[in-house]
Amino acid sequence: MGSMEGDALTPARPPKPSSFRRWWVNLYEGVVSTAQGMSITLRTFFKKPVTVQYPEQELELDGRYRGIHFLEQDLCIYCDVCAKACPVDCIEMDATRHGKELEWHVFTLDYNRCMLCELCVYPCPKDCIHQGEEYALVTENREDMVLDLLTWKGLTDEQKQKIAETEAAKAARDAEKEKGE
Amino acid sequence: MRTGGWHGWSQTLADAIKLLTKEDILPSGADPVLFRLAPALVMGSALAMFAVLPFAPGIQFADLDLGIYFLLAIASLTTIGVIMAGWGSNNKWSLYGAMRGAAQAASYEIPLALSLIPPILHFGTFSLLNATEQQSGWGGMGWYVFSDAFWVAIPSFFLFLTASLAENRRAPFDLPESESELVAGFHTEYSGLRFAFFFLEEYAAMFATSAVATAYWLGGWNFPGMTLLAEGSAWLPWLGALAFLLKAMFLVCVMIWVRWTLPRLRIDQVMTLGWKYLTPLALGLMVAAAGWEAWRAMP
Amino acid sequence: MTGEVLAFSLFSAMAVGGAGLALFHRSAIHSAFALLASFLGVAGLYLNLGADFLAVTQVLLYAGGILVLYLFGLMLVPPEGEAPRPGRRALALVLAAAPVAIFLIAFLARSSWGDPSRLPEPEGTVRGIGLALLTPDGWLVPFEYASILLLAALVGAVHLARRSAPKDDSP
Amino acid sequence: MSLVAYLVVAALLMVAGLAMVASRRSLIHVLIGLELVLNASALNFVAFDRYSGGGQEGQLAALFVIVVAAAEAALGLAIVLHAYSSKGSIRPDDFRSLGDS
Repeated sequence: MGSMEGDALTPARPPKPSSFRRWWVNLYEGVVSTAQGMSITLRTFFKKPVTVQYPEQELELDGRYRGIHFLEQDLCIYCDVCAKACPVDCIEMDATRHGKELEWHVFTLDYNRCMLCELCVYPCPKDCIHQGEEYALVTENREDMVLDLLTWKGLTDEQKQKIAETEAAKAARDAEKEKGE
Repeated sequence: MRTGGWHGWSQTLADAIKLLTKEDILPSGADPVLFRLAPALVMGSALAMFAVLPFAPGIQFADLDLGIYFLLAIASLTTIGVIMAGWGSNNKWSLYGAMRGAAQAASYEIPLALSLIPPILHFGTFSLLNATEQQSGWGGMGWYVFSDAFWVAIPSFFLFLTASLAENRRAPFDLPESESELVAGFHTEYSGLRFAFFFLEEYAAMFATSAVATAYWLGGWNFPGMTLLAEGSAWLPWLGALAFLLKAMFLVCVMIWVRWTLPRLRIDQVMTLGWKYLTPLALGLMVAAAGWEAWRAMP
Repeated sequence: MTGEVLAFSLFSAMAVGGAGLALFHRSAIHSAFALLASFLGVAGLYLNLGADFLAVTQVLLYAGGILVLYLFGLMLVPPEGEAPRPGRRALALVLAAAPVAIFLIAFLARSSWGDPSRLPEPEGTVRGIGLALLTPDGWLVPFEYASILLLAALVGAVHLARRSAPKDDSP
Repeated sequence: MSLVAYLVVAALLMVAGLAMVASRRSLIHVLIGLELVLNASALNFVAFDRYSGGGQEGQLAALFVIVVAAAEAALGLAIVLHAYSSKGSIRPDDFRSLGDS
């Protein structure tokens, strides 16, 4: 069964034996290779199965798994480098700058298109976008495949306070300038 | 029932219930008569094979004079069922599968029947019951493979197993339903219970051919230690049936084991193997067996 | 109504009905499948006549071999072309078949073949047929002739099939 | 059952086969019709064998009829396929000349 006449997969043996001898050689090789294969399967049959009952058990992932992204939003500077690096153009972001503080509106990743290539992760100057170990992305419609990576939207109280402080400082500076004039 | 209980025992049950309750689809382009008739023909002929199997002393539906000959004839009817299914589905993949099935079954029926000739010559009977009874010697170990003709018996046994794999459309000869090329071959269009019939037929035919191999080569219900039982013991039918089923199921397992191991052959390889290798081998074995039996019968 | 009569009616209905269906059905494949019923019916009639070996041979060779061959042939060639005209078929029936049928049935009705008062009990025929085929004072010579005929047919069929494959102009 | 009943069945089979040979428009069906005719004759042999009491000569003859039918099927189909590849048709009407054309 293993190697047969005219089999493209088996390389031609250099000294071509007569066809009658080849018949016996083929027969012998077929029987022997089948027996070898069967013995391998038999040995595997008595080994512990390597299958994992997935929903109940899960595989241990090594640290480099490229799963669903997560964003460290407080580090992000809205530089758009990740979106530009993305070959399938699946990252969309929008924010308003208030001085140094950012008012986040949108940071979505479209997993209909994303191929989990990690090209968005490398160029990030702040090292704030990562791929995690979550991989089960099961939804019933396509809209749910567009994931929002933001942990908060708009401005936090802290940011508002900082903005207020910078504005107050700015106002104070302006006032001093006016005084100086 | 997702993981099917202890070692998945209830998976088969769940599958059966699933197939029973699934929608029965008749494709709009299909031929209604042939499409409906094919599973019945296939299943009916697979079940008719069981009529002549000798399970244990006194447990056999019919002991025909023609036992194995009848079984071969009935087995060849499944080929017609396969062609009927392939044509009736009105689907090109089904038709390809059916054509392959027909070519393959017609080719392998010859080595299959020829490889049965050594045991038939040895026991001098078509009857499976008679052949089994003749193997009861040596305390239940007088099987054909252990007889003085073992050097014919063992090759013909493997030949029979190989040819029956092809005859039952099992891997590595499952070209009629090779899913990577033909979706599911001749039963692509079938669903629900009609599909289940094709599925069951395959396993029923596997069991039937394994049972034939058991009865002719592996001593049927005879098992070592049988002579310790009293004559006419009530235990004998039960233990005999157990021995028969164990041997036959072992051969079924071997067929499944082959499926784990060998990749599917190409159709030209299947034909080459059948015509250029198995048929001459079977003919040679037939001549060897005839010579041996004639030598033995000489005064 | 005894079992024998019942079996006879069933099997002869299968045989004749299958043959009729094969004759009249417009689809080529359907008429080939109808032939399966006819062959199985004839096998049943053989059983009824106590010829068990012959019945199984009929199933094995006709249903499992010859019919598969014909189905294969039907799949390799195109269908019959235009649907056969009913008039043509009726004409053929009247001209070719009806006289034969009328003659045969009239002949049979007038025949003087009486039935024997007691039929021999049917018994297994394998042994008798085997001995008859393989003893020199039996049918050994015709048996060997039959094998030569089959071999010749096989060689001829292979030759024809081989020559048709590549277009080969050599004589 | 009487002998004549079997003979009538055989006669009907034969007539069906003959009509098929005469009326179908494909060579394969002509061959199938011939099979029916052969079947009918084999049935006759077996019926006469049974009702003439003893012996199996009729059954043996029927066996030879089956052998002939198998040879006919193999050879006939090869001829039909060959004819199809050379003429592109399997209608009996298209084969009118015996020459090479």
